[in-house]
Amino acid sequence: MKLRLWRPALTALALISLSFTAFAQAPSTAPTGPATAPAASAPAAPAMSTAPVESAAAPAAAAPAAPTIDKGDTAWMIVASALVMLMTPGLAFFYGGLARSKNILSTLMMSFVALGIISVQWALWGYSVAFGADKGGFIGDPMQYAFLNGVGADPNPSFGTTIPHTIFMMFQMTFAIITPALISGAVVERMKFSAYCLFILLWATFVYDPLAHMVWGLGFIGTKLHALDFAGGTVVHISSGVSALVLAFMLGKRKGHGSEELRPHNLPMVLTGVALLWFGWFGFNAGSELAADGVAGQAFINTHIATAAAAMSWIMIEWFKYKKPSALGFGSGAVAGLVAITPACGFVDVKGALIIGLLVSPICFAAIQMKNKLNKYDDALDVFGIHGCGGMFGAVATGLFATDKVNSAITDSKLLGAQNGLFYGGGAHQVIVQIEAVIITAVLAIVGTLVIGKLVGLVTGGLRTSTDDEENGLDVTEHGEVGYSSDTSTVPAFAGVD
Amino acid sequence: MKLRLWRPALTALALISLSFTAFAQAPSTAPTGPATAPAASAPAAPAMSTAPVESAAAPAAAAPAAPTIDKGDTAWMIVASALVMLMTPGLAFFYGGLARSKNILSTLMMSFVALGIISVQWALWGYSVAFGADKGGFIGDPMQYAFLNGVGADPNPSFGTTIPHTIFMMFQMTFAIITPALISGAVVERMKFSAYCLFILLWATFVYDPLAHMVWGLGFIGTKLHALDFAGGTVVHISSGVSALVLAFMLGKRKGHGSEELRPHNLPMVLTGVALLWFGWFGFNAGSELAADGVAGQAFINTHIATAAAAMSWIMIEWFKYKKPSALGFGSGAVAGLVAITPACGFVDVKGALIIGLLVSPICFAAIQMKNKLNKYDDALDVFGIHGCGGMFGAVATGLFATDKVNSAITDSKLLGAQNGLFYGGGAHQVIVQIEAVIITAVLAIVGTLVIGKLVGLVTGGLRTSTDDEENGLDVTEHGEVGYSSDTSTVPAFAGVD
Amino acid sequence: MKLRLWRPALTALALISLSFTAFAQAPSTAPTGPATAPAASAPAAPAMSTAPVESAAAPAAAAPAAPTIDKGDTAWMIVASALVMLMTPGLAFFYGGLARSKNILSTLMMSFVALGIISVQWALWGYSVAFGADKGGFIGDPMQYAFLNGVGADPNPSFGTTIPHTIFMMFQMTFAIITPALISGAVVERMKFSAYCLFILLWATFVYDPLAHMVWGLGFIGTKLHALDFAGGTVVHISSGVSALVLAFMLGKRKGHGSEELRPHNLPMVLTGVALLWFGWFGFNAGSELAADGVAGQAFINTHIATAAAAMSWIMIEWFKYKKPSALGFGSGAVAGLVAITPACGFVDVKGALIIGLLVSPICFAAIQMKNKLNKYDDALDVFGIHGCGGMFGAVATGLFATDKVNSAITDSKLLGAQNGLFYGGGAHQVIVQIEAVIITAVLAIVGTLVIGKLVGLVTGGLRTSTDDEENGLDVTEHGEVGYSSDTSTVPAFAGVD
Amino acid sequence: MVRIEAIIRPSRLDEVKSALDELGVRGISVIEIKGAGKQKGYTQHYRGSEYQVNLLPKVQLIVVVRDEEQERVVEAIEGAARTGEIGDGKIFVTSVLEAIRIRTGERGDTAIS
Amino acid sequence: MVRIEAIIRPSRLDEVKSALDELGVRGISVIEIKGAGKQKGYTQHYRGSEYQVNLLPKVQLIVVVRDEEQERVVEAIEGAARTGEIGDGKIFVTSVLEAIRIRTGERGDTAIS
Amino acid sequence: MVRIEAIIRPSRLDEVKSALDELGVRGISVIEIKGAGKQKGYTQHYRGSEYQVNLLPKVQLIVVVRDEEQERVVEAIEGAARTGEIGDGKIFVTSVLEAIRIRTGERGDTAIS
Ligand SMILES: Nc1ncnc2c1ncn2[C@@H]1O[C@H](COP(=O)(O)OP(=O)(O)O)[C@@H](O)[C@H]1O
Ligand SMILES: Nc1ncnc2c1ncn2[C@@H]1O[C@H](COP(=O)(O)OP(=O)(O)O)[C@@H](O)[C@H]1O
Ligand SMILES: Nc1ncnc2c1ncn2[C@@H]1O[C@H](COP(=O)(O)OP(=O)(O)O)[C@@H](O)[C@H]1O
Repeated sequence: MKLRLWRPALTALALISLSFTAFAQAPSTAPTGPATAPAASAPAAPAMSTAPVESAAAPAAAAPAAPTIDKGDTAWMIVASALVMLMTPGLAFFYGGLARSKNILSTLMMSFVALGIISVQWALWGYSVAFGADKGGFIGDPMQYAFLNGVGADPNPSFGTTIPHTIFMMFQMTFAIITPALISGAVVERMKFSAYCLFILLWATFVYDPLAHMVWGLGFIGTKLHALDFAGGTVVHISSGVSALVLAFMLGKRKGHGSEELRPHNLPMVLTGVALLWFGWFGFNAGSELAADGVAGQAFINTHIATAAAAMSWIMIEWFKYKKPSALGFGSGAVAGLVAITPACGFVDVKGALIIGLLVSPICFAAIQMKNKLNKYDDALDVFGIHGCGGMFGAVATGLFATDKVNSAITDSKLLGAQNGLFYGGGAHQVIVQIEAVIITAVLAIVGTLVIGKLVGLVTGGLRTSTDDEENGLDVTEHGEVGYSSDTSTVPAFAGVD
Repeated sequence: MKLRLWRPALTALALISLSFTAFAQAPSTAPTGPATAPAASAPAAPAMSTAPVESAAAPAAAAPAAPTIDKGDTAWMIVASALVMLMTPGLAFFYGGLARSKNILSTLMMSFVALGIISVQWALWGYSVAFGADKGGFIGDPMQYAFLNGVGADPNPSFGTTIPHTIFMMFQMTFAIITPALISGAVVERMKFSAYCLFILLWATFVYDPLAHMVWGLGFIGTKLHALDFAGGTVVHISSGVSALVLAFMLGKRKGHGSEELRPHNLPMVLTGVALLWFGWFGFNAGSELAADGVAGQAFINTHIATAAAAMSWIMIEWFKYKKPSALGFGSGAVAGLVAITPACGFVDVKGALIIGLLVSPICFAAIQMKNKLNKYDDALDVFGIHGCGGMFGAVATGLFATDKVNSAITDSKLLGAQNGLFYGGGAHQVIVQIEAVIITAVLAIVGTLVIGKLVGLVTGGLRTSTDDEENGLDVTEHGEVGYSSDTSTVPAFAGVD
Repeated sequence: MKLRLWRPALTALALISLSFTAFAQAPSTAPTGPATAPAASAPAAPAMSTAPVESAAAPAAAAPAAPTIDKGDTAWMIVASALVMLMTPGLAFFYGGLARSKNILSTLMMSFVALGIISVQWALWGYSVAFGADKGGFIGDPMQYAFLNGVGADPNPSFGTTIPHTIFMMFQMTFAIITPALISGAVVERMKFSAYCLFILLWATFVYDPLAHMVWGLGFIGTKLHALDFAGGTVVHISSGVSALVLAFMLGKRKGHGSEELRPHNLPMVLTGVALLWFGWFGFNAGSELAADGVAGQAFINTHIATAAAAMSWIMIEWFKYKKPSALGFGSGAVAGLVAITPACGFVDVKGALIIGLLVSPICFAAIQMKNKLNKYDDALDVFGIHGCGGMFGAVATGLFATDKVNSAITDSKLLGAQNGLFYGGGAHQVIVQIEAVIITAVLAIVGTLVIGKLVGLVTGGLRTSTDDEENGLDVTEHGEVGYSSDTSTVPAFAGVD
Repeated sequence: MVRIEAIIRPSRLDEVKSALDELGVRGISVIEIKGAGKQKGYTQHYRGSEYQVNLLPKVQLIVVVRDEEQERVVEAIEGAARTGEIGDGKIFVTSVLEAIRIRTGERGDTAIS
Repeated sequence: MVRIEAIIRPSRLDEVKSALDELGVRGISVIEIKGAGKQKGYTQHYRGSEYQVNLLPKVQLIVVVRDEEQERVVEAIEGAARTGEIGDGKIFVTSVLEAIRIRTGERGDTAIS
Repeated sequence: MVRIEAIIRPSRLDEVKSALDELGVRGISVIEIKGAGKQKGYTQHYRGSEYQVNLLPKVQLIVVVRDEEQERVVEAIEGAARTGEIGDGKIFVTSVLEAIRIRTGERGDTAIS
């Protein structure tokens, strides 16, 4: 084990240096085009269905791929993409209700603006960086699909080979959108909107897109390390959760943290967010199969059952600790469960899902208690506590419960080439691989966030608003609006609604 | 008719006694497995598509069923399940907006917690009790699918034979979740959360699951009585509506009922709930076809048209009576329409749907007026008035308007083996069958709720919170939170927002 | 060009006169049935898929159409219809949040009631007027599908030939519902509810239904003029936007307009609406392909990308002008983008979509600035500013960016028989055609609204409520409710929440 | 004239209003407030952080009446608002120099009749 | 010093504020309240149960000024708040023993200047 | 008895409450208000139309105490509420003719002890 631990450390360092150099070179190198990819790529394709095999069977499948489009898969994936898109507003309300009313709009905007910024970034270059032809295992060719050239009705030969390329691109876009938005929960109520916008643009480009490539886009984490991440435990939740923690440190605590009581201003809004997240997450997890098949069905029920179990286990903790099971606790547990099952949903059976759900809540609850004890940083809405810790647990748990009984692709060397989980006869191997993937992701997120955060601070003259603005609330100072207004024109509504 | 009436009465009594004994024996008896079921089962399968015929044609279809999976049906049923899941949060907001703000969270939680409790219960044993191999027509083998063993990618040979078993199980789960949540509307603002949680767990196990089995799971109501219930008029709405009434009696009225005015605190939230319910109900009703076919299309439009008609007819009543058509009236009418069309949606034509929609509102409106007149019980949010009465009307109306022109399965002896409705040349037979089904359901709900209610009361030391807690609001006393908070830390927001 | 301009003018006048006479005759003339239509109709079918060709190949496709049902398309179109249905509640919240709290319910009801009124109207005669056999190019045979007779499981031979007719009818219904609801934004806070209800009933019958027929239902705008409107730029947005402007003039300004400040009472509710609209619009635009294919995929991504670009471009304008990018600005831009891309989404490539999105916001922003400058009318929630102007821009832009590289049907004479856009080698022709379509639509909307508005005013004794009612708020005076209530029974909650 | 400021339980407002009606006192102003006193508050938890809240919802009534009416009005409020439990609230009386009815410009007692 | 408490229509607040501005009176406090009086209320219905609501939204203005300013301020408010319709509201004047500006600790008239 | 009406920053309420606690003053009433004064407001934009808002959120505290307590209470509030920035607020003191504890009917000083 000791020896083992060198590997992740080294890989991590290698990764950082390389990924940037690789990126630097990228534009200069001529795009090799996807045609060369399929065979190699198939294994890493998030689509665990038999599709990749077909495409592997016919490497030059690009052109003749069109006829292979399956309308059932297409119907499902359009809807799945729409569902994931809805998660970002869902997140906005989840976070917004937790903020104070004088910051409600700024909190909502931090999620909504990601729908604006990242959608455009993804169309211009983001998708290429993530899913363009592999460049040294770290990024995709940033030119290949620039402006979505060549992304049309014919399927991508490597991913989602039964649906139009446009839809695969869109599905992946919705992931790219919500991930930076997740970070906002740690920085609300004090970060400059301008700094935030610039930050997520750079973070998406230099952290998310490369990471998505490494894990799903035929990069080394998927194809060499053979780490398992069905729907984004590392790419989405660990990366955002860890980055959120770093950014919270860089920003410092909110004014009044400790002295004033910073309570959620609108818990029904929080539950609205939970409802939309839960609903949309079905597209996130079951959609990651990229087909309407049995694995999608398994991912679907695992997602729901783990979420339910986690919600119950969180309120049970509260019940024993305070005799008061809370609505916020239920919602927090549900989100923790959704996070934890994300990397595992298409690889584990129902028992695995139940256990993952039941265990993630105590872990996240403890992490948040720890935060309160330490009182060293102000992760305002517990992004690290829930997404970071929940995501890490989920990634590792995938190494414990994964079983090819549920998804034969896991151990198929032509496909994922991974091992069964520790509790399913695969030995410790996959657990260690998962831990390595977690470390690599964390290191990339830490370094990336530090560098980008510093940079942005220089550009925008600090990441943080003035304390005066903080006292008056960012809605009025950053956005020139108030969330809730009275009919008495000049009197914004009363506290709790303004 | 007189003679006729003996039957339902007797059946009802028989049912109660047997269902419990049957359950008692269940574990001891060896599971016969579903393989024996298909032929017999096909008729009762909620899937009216031609699928069951196939499976009947190939009784041992269990194993080779996989290849028969239809991706179009699968895509639709994943989405339909997600839509029905969303109905429970929708119900939470529908009820939450009607409560007072000091009970907003406790009201929301009564619905949300069902997502937690029932999902787990369903995975552990609920699904088996409802859809396991038939035991004497009353329950399914509780062991067969315990922990969802054997629920995988291959279709269930008897139900939804063109989609993965996992998805059929999930679709049915969402029904099992919302049904007990419906009951909460009658008991909000005064029932102990602990008592409520225990109650729905037991109620789901001993009332809902057996009932679902009897009607849809090859039990006697479907296969022997040949009652028609396309999407859950009896199983979902009558059972919950009647149980709600009983529980309201057991709990007694809210403090201040009669003296204080108990008005909805947030009608826009009520309409949010109505919107989500309406939207999700498309999955509930059209999804009950278990396939993306013509009958699903008919169920889809009938659902929408009946709902629209009912909403209009409710505000028309208000318009004539008070000169003020209200938003609450529109929402109440819409829900009443959704309830009434539920058992009929896949069996009637558009004219039938229109009439059902137009008539259900006056009936429910009258029922609520009656409640106010009698003033004997406090069905706080009119669960009995709308779901109970609307459901009964819908079930009977199905016996009036059902026609095999719309769904040939109705009169196909190998499938549903029922009759056309009274107005469609089928004579009075089906109406009487429907009435019997209603009575059986009502009796089961009454007895079940009384027994379980008493039991729970003993365990939790009474079903009801202290009057002090009631005055302070259950949010703070049961859950330790307030729904809406002011930015002035120690001052929870003002009434109307707190 | 000068000469050209006579055409639209004449056509417009012709249209008005004829459409009414045509309608007058309709009932007397014997329905010719759809069987005669296919060949001619195919071109205008909103379904740009190859479906119409098939039906053209087999003119008598009506009967044997059933077997051609595609379950993937059917699954997608059920969901798409449900998504569009959800847009109307979404619109309700978008508008409701912008209103003052004393009018929140009346504003919500103006959208919700359209779900009631138009659904019934559509079932009784609306669908026939729009999609019945063509009568002189202006309306469909109002009797053909009255009470939806003949609308069953078999596909409509001319439209959506791979899905049940019921579902095509339902999909179109959801468009017919939201269009009149859009108008309400201009008249909120002062129009009588009774007058509004009557207005939209007549407007749907005499303006929307004929227009839908002319553009999509084999009428002259689609089949003779060959104007391009993929998902409703003219039919939905221009018609409602222009009618809103006219009605705003007829009603006059709100009391306090100019003196009091009329601010949005609940911006988070506005963003809830934006989220639901954005989500539902995927069904609106991608669903207009009537199939789950490549064109649907293109429409899907164009819709999302244009919306994101428009949202960003709107807040950029605010950023430069006020240094304060606002949440309302983001939402307004998003809706403007959705509007503008609607007619173009299935015809343009991603670059076209990006440009359309980026340009529509400045145009709508300027239009609203203009309104404030002129201060001649009170288009309360900027229906004309956003839907009218955005729709016109989108319709014209379709003539600039349309390309058969994306959708071969455009230039296929057997299908749409139109030209490529100005920037895609098609010359100015299509732009002019688009302008003509815009003018025809505008003229029809203006004349129709004037006539119907006057008529309704006579029936309901004026379109407007008393100034007293206006001061007290329409919730209490028209609907007998308040939106937000305090727990202190007789004290409705404080402003901002009441 | 005197300004009678009564802080009562929200749930008693209806009774108090009707009691005043019987006295023929129509004009009142009502404000929703929060109050702390002997009545104990409650604890709230949000993700494990605990808040003690001892400010509870109360309703403040303002009634300006002629001096001679003071006693009757105070007693009416007392009677209607009392439950006997801690938290019933307080009544404070202050003297008013002048009252004006905006609509008419009337001053003094006639302004509030 | 005197404490001028004006209960006005919400819709008149803007006018009243500008009227006070012209007098050079900048410091004011505003509370949203509900009021009952001669003005008639309205009826609400929820699923058939009827509620009579006669408490209507009003705005309460508090302005503390030097004694000599009382008249001018009262008149300014009166003028700006009057519509002539029932429901315009009332102005109540009470005397203030002491005023303190928290920021500086200044007392008396200087505290409110 | 005197009625002490303090208008403070919302963010200082906690400090003020604990300061009063230390003095043994438990009974207080709190109202959320909006205030205008020297403190400058902000501008809002809605689709291009601009609104100047100079009414800012404040909290009004009402504490009725025995005359002799006035000074100590005022000082406690002053100390706890002061930030030194414009907008700290004001304290106004008026005299109370009578106080009644509704629960017991006690009058005068005992009513507020
Ligand atoms: N000295 C005071 N000044 C202002 N308000 C007070 C005072 N004492 C009590 N109150 C108000 O009266 C309410 C009830 O007082 P409390 O002491 O809790 O019960 P009781 O009046 O029955 O003794 C408090 O919540 C507070 O709003
Ligand atoms: N005696 C009173 N004490 C306190 N507030 C009063 C009194 N009389 C009236 N008000 C307030 O003044 C408002 C307007 O009074 P009302 O009698 O309706 O109209 P008007 O002042 O034009 O006669 C009431 O809503 C109430 O808030
Ligand atoms: N003359 C006054 N009458 C009533 N309230 C006042 C008066 N002057 C100030 N206030 C209140 O005190 C608050 C703070 O006053 P301001 O002048 O802004 O700062 P400061 O008190 O530090 O000079 C105001 O927002 C207002 O609520």
